[in-house]
Amino acid sequence: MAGETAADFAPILYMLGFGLVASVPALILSRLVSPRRRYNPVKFLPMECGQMPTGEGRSHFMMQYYAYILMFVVFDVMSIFLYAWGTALFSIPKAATLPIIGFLGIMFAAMGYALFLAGRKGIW
Amino acid sequence: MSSNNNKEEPKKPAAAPPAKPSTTKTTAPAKPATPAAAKPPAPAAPKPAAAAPPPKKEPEPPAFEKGLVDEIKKKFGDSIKTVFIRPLRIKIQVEPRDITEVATFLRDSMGFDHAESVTGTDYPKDGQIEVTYHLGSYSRDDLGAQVLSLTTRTNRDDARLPTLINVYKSVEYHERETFEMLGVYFDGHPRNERFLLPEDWADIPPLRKDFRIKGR
Amino acid sequence: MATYTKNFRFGEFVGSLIWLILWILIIIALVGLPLIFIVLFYVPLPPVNGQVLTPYLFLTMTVDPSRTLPIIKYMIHTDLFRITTFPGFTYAALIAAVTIFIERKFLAKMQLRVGPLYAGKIEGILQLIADGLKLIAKEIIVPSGADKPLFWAAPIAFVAAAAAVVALIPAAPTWVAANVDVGLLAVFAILGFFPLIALLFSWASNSKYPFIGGLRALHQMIAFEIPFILSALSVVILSGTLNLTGIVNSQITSYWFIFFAPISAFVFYISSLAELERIPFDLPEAESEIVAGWLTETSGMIYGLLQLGSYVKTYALAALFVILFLGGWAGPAVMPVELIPGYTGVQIYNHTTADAILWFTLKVFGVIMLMLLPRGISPRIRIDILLHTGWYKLIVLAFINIFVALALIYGGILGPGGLLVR
Amino acid sequence: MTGGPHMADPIFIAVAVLTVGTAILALEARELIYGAIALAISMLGIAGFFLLLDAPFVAMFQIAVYVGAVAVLIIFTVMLVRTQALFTTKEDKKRKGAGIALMLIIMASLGALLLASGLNGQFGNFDNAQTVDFKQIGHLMLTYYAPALIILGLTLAGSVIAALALARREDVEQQHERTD
Amino acid sequence: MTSLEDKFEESKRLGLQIVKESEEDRLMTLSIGPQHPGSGHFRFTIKVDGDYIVYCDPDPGYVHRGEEKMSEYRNFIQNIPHLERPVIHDSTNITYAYSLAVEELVGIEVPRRGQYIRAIASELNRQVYTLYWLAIYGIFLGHSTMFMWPTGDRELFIDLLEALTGARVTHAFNIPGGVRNDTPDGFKDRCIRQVRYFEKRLKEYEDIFYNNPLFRQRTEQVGVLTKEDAIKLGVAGSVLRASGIPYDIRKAEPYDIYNEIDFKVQYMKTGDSFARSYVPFLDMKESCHIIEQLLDKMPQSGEVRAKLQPNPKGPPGEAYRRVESGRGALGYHIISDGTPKPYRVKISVGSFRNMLALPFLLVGQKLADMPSVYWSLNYWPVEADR
Amino acid sequence: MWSNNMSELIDFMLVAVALVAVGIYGLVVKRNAIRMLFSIEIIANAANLTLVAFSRGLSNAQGQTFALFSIAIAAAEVAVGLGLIIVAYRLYKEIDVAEFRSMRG
Amino acid sequence: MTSAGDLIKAIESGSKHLVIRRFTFRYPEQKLKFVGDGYQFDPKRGVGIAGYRGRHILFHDKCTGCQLCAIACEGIAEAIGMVKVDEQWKQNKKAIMPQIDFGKCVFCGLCVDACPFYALFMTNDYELSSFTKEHLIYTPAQLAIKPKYQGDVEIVIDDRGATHG
Repeated sequence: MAGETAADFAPILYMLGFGLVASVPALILSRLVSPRRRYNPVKFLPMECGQMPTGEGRSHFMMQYYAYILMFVVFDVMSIFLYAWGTALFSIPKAATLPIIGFLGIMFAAMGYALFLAGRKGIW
Repeated sequence: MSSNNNKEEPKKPAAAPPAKPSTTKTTAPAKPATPAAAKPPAPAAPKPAAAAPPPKKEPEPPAFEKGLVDEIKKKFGDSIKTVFIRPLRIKIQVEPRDITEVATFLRDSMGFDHAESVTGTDYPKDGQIEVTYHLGSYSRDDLGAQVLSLTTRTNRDDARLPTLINVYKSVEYHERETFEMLGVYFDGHPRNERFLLPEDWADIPPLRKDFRIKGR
Repeated sequence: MATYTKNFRFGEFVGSLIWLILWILIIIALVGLPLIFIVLFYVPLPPVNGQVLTPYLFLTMTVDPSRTLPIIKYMIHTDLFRITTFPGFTYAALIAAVTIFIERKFLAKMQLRVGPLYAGKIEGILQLIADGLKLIAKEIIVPSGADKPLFWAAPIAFVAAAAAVVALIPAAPTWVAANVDVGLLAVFAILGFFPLIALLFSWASNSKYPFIGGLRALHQMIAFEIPFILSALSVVILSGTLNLTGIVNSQITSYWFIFFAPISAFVFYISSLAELERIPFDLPEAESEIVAGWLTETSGMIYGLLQLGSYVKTYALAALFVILFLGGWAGPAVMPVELIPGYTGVQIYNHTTADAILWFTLKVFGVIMLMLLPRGISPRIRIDILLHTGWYKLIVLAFINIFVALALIYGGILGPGGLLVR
Repeated sequence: MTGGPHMADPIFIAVAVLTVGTAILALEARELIYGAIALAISMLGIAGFFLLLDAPFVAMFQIAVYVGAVAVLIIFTVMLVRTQALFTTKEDKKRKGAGIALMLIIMASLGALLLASGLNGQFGNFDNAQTVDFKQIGHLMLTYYAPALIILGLTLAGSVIAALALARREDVEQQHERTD
Repeated sequence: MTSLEDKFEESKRLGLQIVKESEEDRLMTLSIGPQHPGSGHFRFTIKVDGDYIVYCDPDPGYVHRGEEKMSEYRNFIQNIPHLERPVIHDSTNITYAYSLAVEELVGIEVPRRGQYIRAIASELNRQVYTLYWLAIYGIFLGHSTMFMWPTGDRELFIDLLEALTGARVTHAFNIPGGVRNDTPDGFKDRCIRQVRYFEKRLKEYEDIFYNNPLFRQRTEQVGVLTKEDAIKLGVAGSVLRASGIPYDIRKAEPYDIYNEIDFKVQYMKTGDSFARSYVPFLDMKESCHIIEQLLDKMPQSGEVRAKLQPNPKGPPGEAYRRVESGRGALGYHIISDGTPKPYRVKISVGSFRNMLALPFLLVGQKLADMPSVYWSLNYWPVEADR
Repeated sequence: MWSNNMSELIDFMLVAVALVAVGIYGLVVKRNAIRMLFSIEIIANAANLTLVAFSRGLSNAQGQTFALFSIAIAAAEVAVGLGLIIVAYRLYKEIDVAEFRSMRG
Repeated sequence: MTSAGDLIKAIESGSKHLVIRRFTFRYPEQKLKFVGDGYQFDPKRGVGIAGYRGRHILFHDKCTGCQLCAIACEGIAEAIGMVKVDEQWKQNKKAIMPQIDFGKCVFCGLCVDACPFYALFMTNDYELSSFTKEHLIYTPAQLAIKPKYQGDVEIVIDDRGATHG
């Protein structure tokens, strides 16, 4: 029977929907109740500490820590892979721990080198 | 480019008439604050008659300060005018063209290593602006209490002085302030710009005497 | 409002009230009643106690007390109740509200202040309602040049995602909205939305300070997500399941996992602080550097929703801590067996569930207090120190405890047939 | 519980429309950032398919990795690239038409191929197939596919180092580095 | 050599990579202030390259009110209430130097008891100022408890000053010739009791704030101002003493009765943000000792104020007197032309001098270090603008 | 097409085919490097969908295991791909692949 | 591991304060106790008498209308103006008395210092807020009223910390 698991997950979707149901009326109500004074265009300028905004608000190169985001993609995958191992731990033979040790070893080496690279200042 | 010309000009009036208010300062300190040179307060004998050599008017200049002035005088001779020598306070006046040299000497040989403040005073009667650098010392312990006022005068209408920013890094903002408050242009200062006043300030420099506060 | 008082006339006021009531009645008659009838005709109603629940029966049941209990009992066991009320949204929002109040008073006490005092007469207990009303009544300012769809959608998505995490939290045996086999993984999957929402919202604001704040939020959540996942891994190893109810049950048959995985608990605690952007990890909202971080351009109810979402998230993570490390609802029985002594009719009161709810709530509040504590005693830390902590220290600590857990399993102390399993 | 056999069909259609629609939107959205969001939603749709296929572990993995990590990385990179670079649409109409034609041809031919194949008969109907416990994944991964796991580890390690090596700034590498 | 180039060179000395190419891509201009929770009435523009500040330009003047010009229109006594406005949290000290200078010009001697009361008020006010400064430093670093505690304990000293002077912040207490009034009854006991209690509280500050490892991580080795640079920039007060120069006007040029008081000049050698934030704390500790000594040594009775006519004037002349305020040396340069109104008043304040260190220290730091460096400079924007 | 009320393997396959076609369309038409990356991701996801669908049909976990591997590798590929795009953007200030080609010389 | 110890110390210091009495002073219910009745000045000795500098009090039987207070205030706040009063006092032939605009007053008390006749003192009253600026201008008649200020809260210091009553 397909879709049994999906039915288990349905309450999450409902809850998400209920989150919408709880929050959207709050916004609508606020929109109805609150005053709307739009005659002062300065009010709608982006925050720039009382100055006229200069430059773009959006383009910014926070390059110094970009390495960590790159690393995250890979090591997130690694850590969730470990869950597959963790849940199956009771059902696999003890010798099967060796591959995961090998996997972890490789990942540790990669992580160590990557962290070394990411920690070096001035190249990011 | 024309800074050379402009520098030459103000020195003449600065040299010619000794300014009245500054040379007549003969008030002895009523209450000496120094622990070391605790002098009995001499009765104040203000003599407003302008005279050329002011040091003589001082009751008796304290020895240490006198020594400092002598050291400067030995190097620069008569281009230095001593305005007064008091306990812990010395005021000397130099020509604008000499000021960089004197300041460099004061910094390198005397140990006055920073400027506490730069201030200017407008003397419309003399047509001059007096700019004073209060120099102090952190590195010499015996100079810790001393404040040497290095003074120079410039023409009021075309106020230009050489900057001391290359000698004293600490005068950067003070000179900027003096520029906008008194209109003294410091040749060689990187930013003779608005500093404290509003961005749309379009009046004469406010600390000049002909600037009046509204309603007063 | 001052202008109203000048020419205020009582007759006009009453008249306007009557007009208002009239309009409401007209709207109900024209829209509400047909809607209700359509629902009643087309939606099949379930049988309760052998009878099909018709609207008529529903009305009689509300009048007859002996018929009230079955219908309440039926309503309690629907999905709708779970989602809206008990382990779901209302419970979480209630705990969030109490958390806000406790936070204010607790912090005030620590700082020798009194905290909210006047709203609600008793120690400012209605301050939150006052704040909520104020936020609703405030104008929402959308900065010019903002990306309007994203700007409006992000707070809603924030609340919805926080609520979706709550759906996975079991608050008592069988009391969970979504009993999923991969519950823990689902929690992490949903938590992964938050950095994205923060980033998109900050981008949508079209302002510099929010953008820096959003980038910081992203970096911070990302740096702590891996320790977060890894610290829960040792619990998974110890219990052998990803189902949150199963994790609690395996702690009931054994001991609380905080005794076996204290380092993991510590890492989890620190990481959840970082995920929640609470002090000392509130860099995305560091007000002395970047005004208010990614919340700079928020105003009115948008800010209110983001706060609601973050406090619901606080509840969710505290509950997760309780479930993973503190044995969930496990605790000695303290509630009376019967609510009304001698009553033997249809009971909606179940004392084991009541016990579970009590202990769970108490533990959650304990953990929440622990999460509030650093706000009083520590300054904000810097982003490079934060990244360094997350990547270089906590990951190592989490791995240490994974190996400890592994040793416990392979040493035969825990796991199926282990020494410490009752 | 809701769900169950009656629900599967409309839900399937909904998820299919969502997935394919957002996939198209991801490519056609005017702003790249909306494209990235659409891609993330498309990935969520795929995760929904996984749930419909009774693979919750893979579904959650998909959400955690694609939405939690890949979408974040993509959106972050999109934000790094300056706005004017994003608005260059240099595709000509002819090329686009050809692309759409190619898409339709592939769709039609492969679809026909699929329909003509005997997939329906053999195990097309999921009724008689057992659902798989996700714990078997870990079991398989560590026993039979252990070499693959190791190779995967090597791939991941290589990719992270390659990505870091690519993304760093070469222009300042020659100069001295900060040491602190 | 322009100022910007100069800063770039300095930043190179600090070891920062200044982007040469594709600058417009990487740099973002942020304006800190005037409506910024982390600036005060002050604005500085910074440019950040990612997380690093590569350029900083202070732009003060938002609270400039021309105190120096205003002083030329009022007589020596009338100047007192408005001259304390630039820094009302330290209003005794800022009028102290003014009073000293006017006394020198007019030629009056302050009675001994008056000198002691002046010094007591000045030390109490220093505590008030430093506690306020510390509170803001706490909230700048996100430590809300450290905001609440000092603001609460500041109340101890405000109450004392209120009993002594009659106003809670704007005391207008020092006056040329002494102080306005004598101490009230029981002031000494109350003062000693509250100062003793405060000394106990200082230990709590150390526990929760100064010894907190998170605080240390944020401030140690951040914004290091070496001894040479400190001298070169001519900074004052706690910033100077944190860089290893034990220079305190109270010791270097003792005014009034400070040469009779036994105290040490507190200084540290590291010159980082931590030292700059710790030196005022040490000063507070030392100040407690000074207050106790002053109360002990104070003459039991006597005049507190020299008689002088309502419009005091002296002979033409000039005076430059300094005191050690909460922010360092505070000097008044007054030129008198013989009339009851000063011809020219120049206020040389520590904040204005310390502002020069701001771009010097900020360039090369991380954005998150901005508040910790900025506020550790003991900068009070209103005072710098005057 | 659907004989009963259930979705079948073939339906999932059809969706996968549609996704692959969309991906190929993107690869052919789009010149923006990031959009091409999107296309690759869409195709990879179609492959994953097929794997899991067959796994469901055959009642074994191998398909799911491979889907996991595939997702992991796709993530790694995205990391490398975006690294490449960043490099290219830095060099050429452009993320249009045609521009890369023309500026190679 | 000194840093861990320091952190624990910080936590302990913070949580210790959960049982310490709170310091906050609840203003409308509690009011501070001030020294004396207000700032006064003794022109014979030329020195003030310590007290709180709140709203002024004017003794009509002593005021001579000499305007010294107004002159003193001229350069400071310009808050004092002399107005005609209806009353007849023999020491005040011109029948003018000060009127104080508390919207401008800075409460420096130099007008009290200037008064040579013990006519103008200050009181403990500081609750002067009003809805309009006009209400802040106190006529001589209003200034003559002695305020009823009752403050009784002082800082109490004991083993459990300091508190405002």
